[in-house]
Amino acid sequence: MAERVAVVGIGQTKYTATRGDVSLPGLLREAAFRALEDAHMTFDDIDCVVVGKAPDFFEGVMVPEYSLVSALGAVGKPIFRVHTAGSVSGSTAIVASQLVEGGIHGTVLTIGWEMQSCSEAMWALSVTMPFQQQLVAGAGGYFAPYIRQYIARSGAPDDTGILVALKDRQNALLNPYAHLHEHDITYESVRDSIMLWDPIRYSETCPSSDGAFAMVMTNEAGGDAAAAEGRQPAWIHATAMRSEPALAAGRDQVSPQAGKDCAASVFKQAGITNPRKEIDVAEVYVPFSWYEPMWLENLGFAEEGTGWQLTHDGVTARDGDLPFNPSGGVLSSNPIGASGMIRFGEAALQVRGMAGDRQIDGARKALGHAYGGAAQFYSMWVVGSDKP
Amino acid sequence: MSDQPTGQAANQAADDDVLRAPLLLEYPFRRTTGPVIGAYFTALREGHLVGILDDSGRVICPPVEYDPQSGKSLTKIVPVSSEGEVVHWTWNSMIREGQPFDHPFAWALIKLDGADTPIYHAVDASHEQMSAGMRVRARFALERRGEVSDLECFEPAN
Amino acid sequence: MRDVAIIATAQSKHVRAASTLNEVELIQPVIHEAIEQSGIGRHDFDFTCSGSSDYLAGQPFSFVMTLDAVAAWPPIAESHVEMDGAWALYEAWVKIQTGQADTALVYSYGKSSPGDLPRVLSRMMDPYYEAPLWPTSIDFAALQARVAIADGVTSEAQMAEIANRSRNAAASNPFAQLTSSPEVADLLSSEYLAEPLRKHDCAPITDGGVAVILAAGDKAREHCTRPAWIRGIDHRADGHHINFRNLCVAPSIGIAAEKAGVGMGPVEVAELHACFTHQEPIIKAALGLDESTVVNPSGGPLAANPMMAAGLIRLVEVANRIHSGEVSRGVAHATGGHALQHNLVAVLEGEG
Amino acid sequence: MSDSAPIELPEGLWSQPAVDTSAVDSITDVESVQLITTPAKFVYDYTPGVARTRFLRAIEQKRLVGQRCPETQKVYIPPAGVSPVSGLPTLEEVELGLDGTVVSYCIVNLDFTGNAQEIPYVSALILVDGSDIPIYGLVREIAPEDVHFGLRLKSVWVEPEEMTTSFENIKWWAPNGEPDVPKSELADYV
Repeated sequence: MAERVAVVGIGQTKYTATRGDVSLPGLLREAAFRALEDAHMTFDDIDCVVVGKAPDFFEGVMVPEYSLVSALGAVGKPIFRVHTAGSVSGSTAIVASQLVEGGIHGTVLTIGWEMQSCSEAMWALSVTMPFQQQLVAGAGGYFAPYIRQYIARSGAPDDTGILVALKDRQNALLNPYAHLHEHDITYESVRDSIMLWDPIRYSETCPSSDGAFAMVMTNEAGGDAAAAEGRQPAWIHATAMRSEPALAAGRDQVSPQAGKDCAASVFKQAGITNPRKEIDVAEVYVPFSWYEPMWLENLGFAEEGTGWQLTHDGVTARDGDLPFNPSGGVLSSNPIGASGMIRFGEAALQVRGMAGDRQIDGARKALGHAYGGAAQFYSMWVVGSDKP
Repeated sequence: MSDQPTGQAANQAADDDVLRAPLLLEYPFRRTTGPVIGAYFTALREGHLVGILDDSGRVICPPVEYDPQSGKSLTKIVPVSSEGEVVHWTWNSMIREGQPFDHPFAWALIKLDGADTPIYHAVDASHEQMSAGMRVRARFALERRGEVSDLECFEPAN
Repeated sequence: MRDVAIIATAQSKHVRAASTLNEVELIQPVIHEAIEQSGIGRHDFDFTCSGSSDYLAGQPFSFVMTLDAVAAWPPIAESHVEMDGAWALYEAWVKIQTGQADTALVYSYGKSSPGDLPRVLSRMMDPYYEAPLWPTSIDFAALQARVAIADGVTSEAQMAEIANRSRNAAASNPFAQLTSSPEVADLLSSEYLAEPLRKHDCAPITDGGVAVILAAGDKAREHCTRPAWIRGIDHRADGHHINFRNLCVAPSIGIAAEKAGVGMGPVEVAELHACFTHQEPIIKAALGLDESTVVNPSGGPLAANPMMAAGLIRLVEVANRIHSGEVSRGVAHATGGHALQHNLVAVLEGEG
Repeated sequence: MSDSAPIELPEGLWSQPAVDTSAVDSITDVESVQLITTPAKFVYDYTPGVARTRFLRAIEQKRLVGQRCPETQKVYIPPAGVSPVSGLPTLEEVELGLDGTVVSYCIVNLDFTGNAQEIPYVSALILVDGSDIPIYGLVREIAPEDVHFGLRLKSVWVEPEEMTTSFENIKWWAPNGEPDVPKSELADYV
């Protein structure tokens, strides 16, 4: 029997376009120390550090964790770096959890980050390769045709994306860490924002943020000890990762098979047969508003072609029966290399009952989800207030 | 294991048949410094060098935000001299783009007076001048902007 | 811990420049050779993990493209590390320890030839104090060599002997890039590249890749007549800044060696990821090896050094010798970062 | 919303301790450096590889040549040399048509690339005749609002003397006047 794993510490930075007042090591240390203090631990209690971030070109530092070893208290310890494109820090959290689950380490610190103010995501994501035409304008230009295809297939009303953006940005107003706090956002302001990549409007697009997110994971004894002191752990019920090729003929990029398989696996492992009923809250990687209904279907929360109905019916709102992204989601904060771990960690905060004003009452089982590349890399976990 | 190398059998082609072209990756990366690294570059702009006190009372130059061994936060910026001693050095005659000079020079670990750990930097001297134990001093740029280039290099002190 | 073994391996013929191939074309035949050798169907691996670095060929999301080579359809459980493939193997080993996988495909590759590798590797240095000066990987290594010589850890003569021994040993390695060496005296009379390093002290720049199949317990025995069991594996990091470190010791290797159980038995063979001659004695000392151990019979990184693959190749070279029955117990070492900052140590054993 | 007061982070969160510069007079009363710039430039010797080179050599002759997966028989363009479904080399070349069909698209209203495209422009996923995977292409000679799924397109090429081994040989795609392809026939290509 594999070891049970508990998340006992969580720390994050305030997300912002340019943090400005900290260095790269300073940014990571802020998240790390907040997680350690939440866990009532110090670097001395940590056996291993597992880090993840998006491509090295973003910050212009190759294998940046090497110059961060001392800053992360990892001298003489293992440090491990995961990179799975946009899903990276979800995958990073999973690798960290497996080091505990496999009995290799007792307590692990994991951190995902991005300091996007070092460069511009648009530059790093759209390097002009020789012999090619520069046609696809950033991630939005890549994904917009698939969103259009989803709208056509499902017959979703045109304003579904507007509703998602409005909901997530309003949720962000309850999250002090969120990058965007648009107090005067309205349905009309989203609707009237510039159509960047029709059908994606400016206000339906994720920002570029500086930020870091850290978690402390420990074994069953450590989780029990925290619980005994009244510090509710988030118990990891299941983890899963799936990948598929970017350009496979016959691949459905609107609802990719890898996403379906990953969800099916994580729910099965967690003993969940009806995710719509059994999941209390989900933090799902929605970088463009329309991905909420798309993922609702892909994850099995809704039948194909009907995900948008849940959005319109308010099911995914804070007071709905399946709140999606009460943190404000990727649409409100997006340090790319941390965005996956933020989803995982916000899910954990919910089942720990420690999500502050964004807490969903009675959340006891939550999904964290991340995806990346050409909608081809997936990582997910289910966490709960109770031991699995 | 197989006895023979795998080779690249499937899509073999002669060198000159295959297209190639320069791929340019260029960006002026911006790095926010935080208060410690910021203090170092502020001091450089003012024509000085500074270090930071670590857990055991050593002066580390250039300063870092954390104790290199324990990772604990460091906060006390202290002055160090612009002069010091070469601890170890190597000779660089294959100059590459971005390096401090376009003529051969030394890379050295230099223990500045008042510091307990050496700084890694360039020394503009002839090969004959270089030796462990030699005295060097900082050469600052005339026009300083709070950037890496404010400290041009070190040079023989005598 | 579950028993996990390397059951199949493959490497490319390592070359200075695989100039006609993109990265997928470089690694695809290697992956498929390892898969075929294992006898496991290419869609039947429980887990896949790779190692690579975007900076080498200047190719953003390099690993996304090479995923095409592994038949990831239907979708697979897969991960990637921006580190040497030895750490990809480590992640796969962890996955098997959790019980979520019994078999794994691991691969890594490096195409360094498109760039100026020593200059590219300067981007691994501290981004505030070191990298803006653009010292190369060779400049950093030269400083470490200087300290090691000054402290009596090695000498230029011993370094030349290591270069000579390694490259001559590679004559029997069909994958090696450099397979012979001038006499030691001739090496010592050559010009410095970066004093005190001469050209022969440095690993060559190499394009190449490697693939490994892992399996647990009976699954390993089913697919391999003499599996190379991973009896211990651990990795550790030292601090980064070369001005804080004692460059002529590698404490992280010592810790990893102890955790991996290197000293629990005789070490017949050791494959060490020493990219510069002066690093071999530093690694040997940290591992506690004596003269009874044969070091780098493959020629080691001095004979072929595909970045992101050369560490995993060390495990492969030990495993191959266990598969063939040549040895029963060996140690593999992989490193990452400058001046031996991050180190992985594995103990491999055959049965019976 | 009337409540526009910034929400505060929880109290007592760790943050970097203040730095004491009092021992260094010269930096206590001056503006602190908060940002440095560290430019980096690399030029790589890029090769598209053997398979892609074949494709680009053909495109120089105004031909589109795909490669077939030996297992699934699907035709890839532009080929990378390996079928992502089977993982096997794609050695068989297939001559494709120069026309194609819109399987999806978006209308871009901002010039992200600095390539001075006329705004708005249409970036479409185009299934080239004879291939099994759509490529991105620019659609012109039609109002953006008239572009639709199933629209038949012809490739519009640069003048013969401007032809190189680059995708840029295709200036854009434009309607070819043929009837639309029914949606049902495109279902597998998104």
